[in-house]
Amino acid sequence: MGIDSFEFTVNLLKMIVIFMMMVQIVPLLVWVERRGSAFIQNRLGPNRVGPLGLMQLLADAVKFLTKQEFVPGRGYPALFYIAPVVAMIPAALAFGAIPLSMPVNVDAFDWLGQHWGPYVFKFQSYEIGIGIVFVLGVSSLAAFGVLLAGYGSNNKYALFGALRASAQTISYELAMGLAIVGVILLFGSFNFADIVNAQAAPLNFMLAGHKVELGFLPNWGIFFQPLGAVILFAAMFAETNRLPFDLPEAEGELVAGYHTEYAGFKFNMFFIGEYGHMLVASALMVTFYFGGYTLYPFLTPETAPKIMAPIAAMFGWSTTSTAVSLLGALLLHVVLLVKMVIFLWIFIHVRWTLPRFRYDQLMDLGWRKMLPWALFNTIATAVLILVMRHNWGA
Amino acid sequence: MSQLLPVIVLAIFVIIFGVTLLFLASLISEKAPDNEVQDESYECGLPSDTSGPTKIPIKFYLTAILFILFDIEIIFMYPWALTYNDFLNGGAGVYILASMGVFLAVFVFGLFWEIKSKALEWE
Amino acid sequence: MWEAIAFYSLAFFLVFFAFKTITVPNPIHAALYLVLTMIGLGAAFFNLGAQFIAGVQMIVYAGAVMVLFVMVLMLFDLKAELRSFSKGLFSGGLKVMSAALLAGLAIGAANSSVAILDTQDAAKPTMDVTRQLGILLYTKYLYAFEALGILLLAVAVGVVAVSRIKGGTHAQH
Amino acid sequence: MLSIETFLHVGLAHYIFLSGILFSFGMIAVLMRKNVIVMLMGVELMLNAVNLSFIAFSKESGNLNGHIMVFFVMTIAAAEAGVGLALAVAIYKKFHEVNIRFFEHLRG
Repeated sequence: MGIDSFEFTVNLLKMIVIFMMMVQIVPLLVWVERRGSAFIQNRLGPNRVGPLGLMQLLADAVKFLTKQEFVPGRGYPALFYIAPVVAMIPAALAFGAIPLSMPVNVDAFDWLGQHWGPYVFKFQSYEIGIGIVFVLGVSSLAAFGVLLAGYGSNNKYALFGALRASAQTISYELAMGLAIVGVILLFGSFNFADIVNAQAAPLNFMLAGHKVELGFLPNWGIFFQPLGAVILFAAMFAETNRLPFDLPEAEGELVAGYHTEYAGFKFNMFFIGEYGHMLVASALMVTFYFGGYTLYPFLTPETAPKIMAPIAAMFGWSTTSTAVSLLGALLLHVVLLVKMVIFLWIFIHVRWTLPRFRYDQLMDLGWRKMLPWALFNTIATAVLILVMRHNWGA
Repeated sequence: MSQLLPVIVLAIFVIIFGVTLLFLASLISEKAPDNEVQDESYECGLPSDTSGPTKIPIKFYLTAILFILFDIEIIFMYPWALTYNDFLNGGAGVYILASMGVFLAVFVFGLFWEIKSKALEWE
Repeated sequence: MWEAIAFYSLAFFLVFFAFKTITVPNPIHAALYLVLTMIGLGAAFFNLGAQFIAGVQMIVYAGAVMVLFVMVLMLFDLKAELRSFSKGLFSGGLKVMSAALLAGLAIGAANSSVAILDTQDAAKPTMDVTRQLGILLYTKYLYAFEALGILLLAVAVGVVAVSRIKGGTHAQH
Repeated sequence: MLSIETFLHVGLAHYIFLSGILFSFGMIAVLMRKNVIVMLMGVELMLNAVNLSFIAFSKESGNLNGHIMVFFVMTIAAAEAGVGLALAVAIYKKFHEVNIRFFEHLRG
């Protein structure tokens, strides 16, 4: 985590701040979801408490904290209490591995009578070399929180909700994994930073052994993997158990699925897990297909510090490379956030637009339609890469 | 280890965060009265009937087992996708595509066999 | 120093979880402890520089095989067994002893091979380990890789067949 | 011989020892538990213990054949778990029993 105490502290703080950001975004998203659904359905939504109903979040938090403490009499208390905590871990760990902006270079400086060497801080909780595999591995643990909740409640609806949820999650994991193979084929790396940097360039590909470059377009994955992007995004909906794939908590048939018996903060933790998965899903979509934290012709890791340099000078901060680098990283972080917000809004909009699938239709879609299409996408990508690189003339 | 330490620290932090919140909520919140009706499993107000063994369709297990097998086949494609460009640069493009092609043919055959055998059909 | 601390804490958790796995009476708890063991083993692999293998361990074992185990145990809905082990104190002791003997033999054999290994100078891989692994897998071990594909196909067909077994000589109804 | 240095300098032998302990735990589970599913879990534990020693040897000798072998062992182990559990479910469906003692009657 660091070689000296300064680096260690900064890394620790960074990690906690990113996790807290994830937790704090949940009430905001709930508010957006309620206002958004009201907007879509031509209603008003929560608008009484505070400006625009924003204080509703606080009221909700108070309600969550004071709600009656309850464990079902038949249930298994230990598993019942562990489940919500377990449900938060996968999303938090996966989100920590995704780069949120370019690394910040900190110059050497003197402080507290000591010399602190130059540092490079990654704009993410931690960097793992095999980023994609790590994220897949950690998020495959998400099934346990749900299964524990279903079993711990010892309630038929909860158990069926849990089984449906885990069966659906694992079914769509296949299509998701195969769609990601296309991305790896394209960029030849497991590392998120490599993938993002490869997209901060003009659109380029090999055609008959020659390099073709289209300067007016960024080198985003979406131009090479449109089918893969659609499959991945659809699979993400199933992974997050949201409508139109919210069979695990289908109100009409299963009461509330695996969190039937949950209330108060334990229930809220499942929400943190679900919205955390939404964040991870939109961050992955942006990183794989939409250039991550870069916006090629305008904002790249090279140009962002240059753009921010005058602003740093204007505020009278010494135009050392530290301040400029930090401001540039923040600018790119805003780019990522804007892109993520677009995807989060799509998540919310789809929820209030499409009807729910039937369970057999859901499994049918996952296994018999999306999996073959994802396979086709992989094969087509591999063959196209090979054919287009081949120099047919010579 | 240096790469793994922050992951472990974050996991521990999340657990502490969750446990602290549960503990705080249990301090503040109203205690549940001793209420037999409330302690029953929630089954929409009908008299509870959670006695007999729950029958669970075998389909769930079949799906999970098939998932494991296909998941491994997909995992095998990850190193292939990673090294695909290296093989292409080494001039062995047709070789690597053909060797994965054989594997994929087996995969596709398996998938279509499962689809034809109606093992993946629900209801 | 740090390496020793890391190893011993990891080893402690691994042994503890594995011990709980084989001793707790409730099979569901055993499965959950085994999940923790698998995650710990993934961390150990990562620690030993096998990053990709660690990821595969998480995806395949922790995320797929153990989910299946937990789901199957939920179907059975077993009440916690009063005793986790089968009967027979004498045969039980014999079994523990034979397990310990085998483990001791394995450790002894492995340790003598450690001495042989130490004489070779270990050429540390220069290239990215995962990339090297891929290249090795699709060149030297290509036939094994294809054979595994066919094995998985056979297993998939077999599983579907087993799940359709009906009737039989000892069926109770 | 057994100095503090032996404990502090973590090498191959330590991992082999750990792997041996895990392996014997798995073996005890297979030999002594009554529940078929827990026995299958013991098999998984044994296979994983072997995987750990493969990786440790691979690191020590600096060649990657061990990693490949672990990859293959994992594949086989997952296939084994799949078939084993399918059989267990099939048997349970018929007899409603998972005690290994019971299966002595499964003849013919």
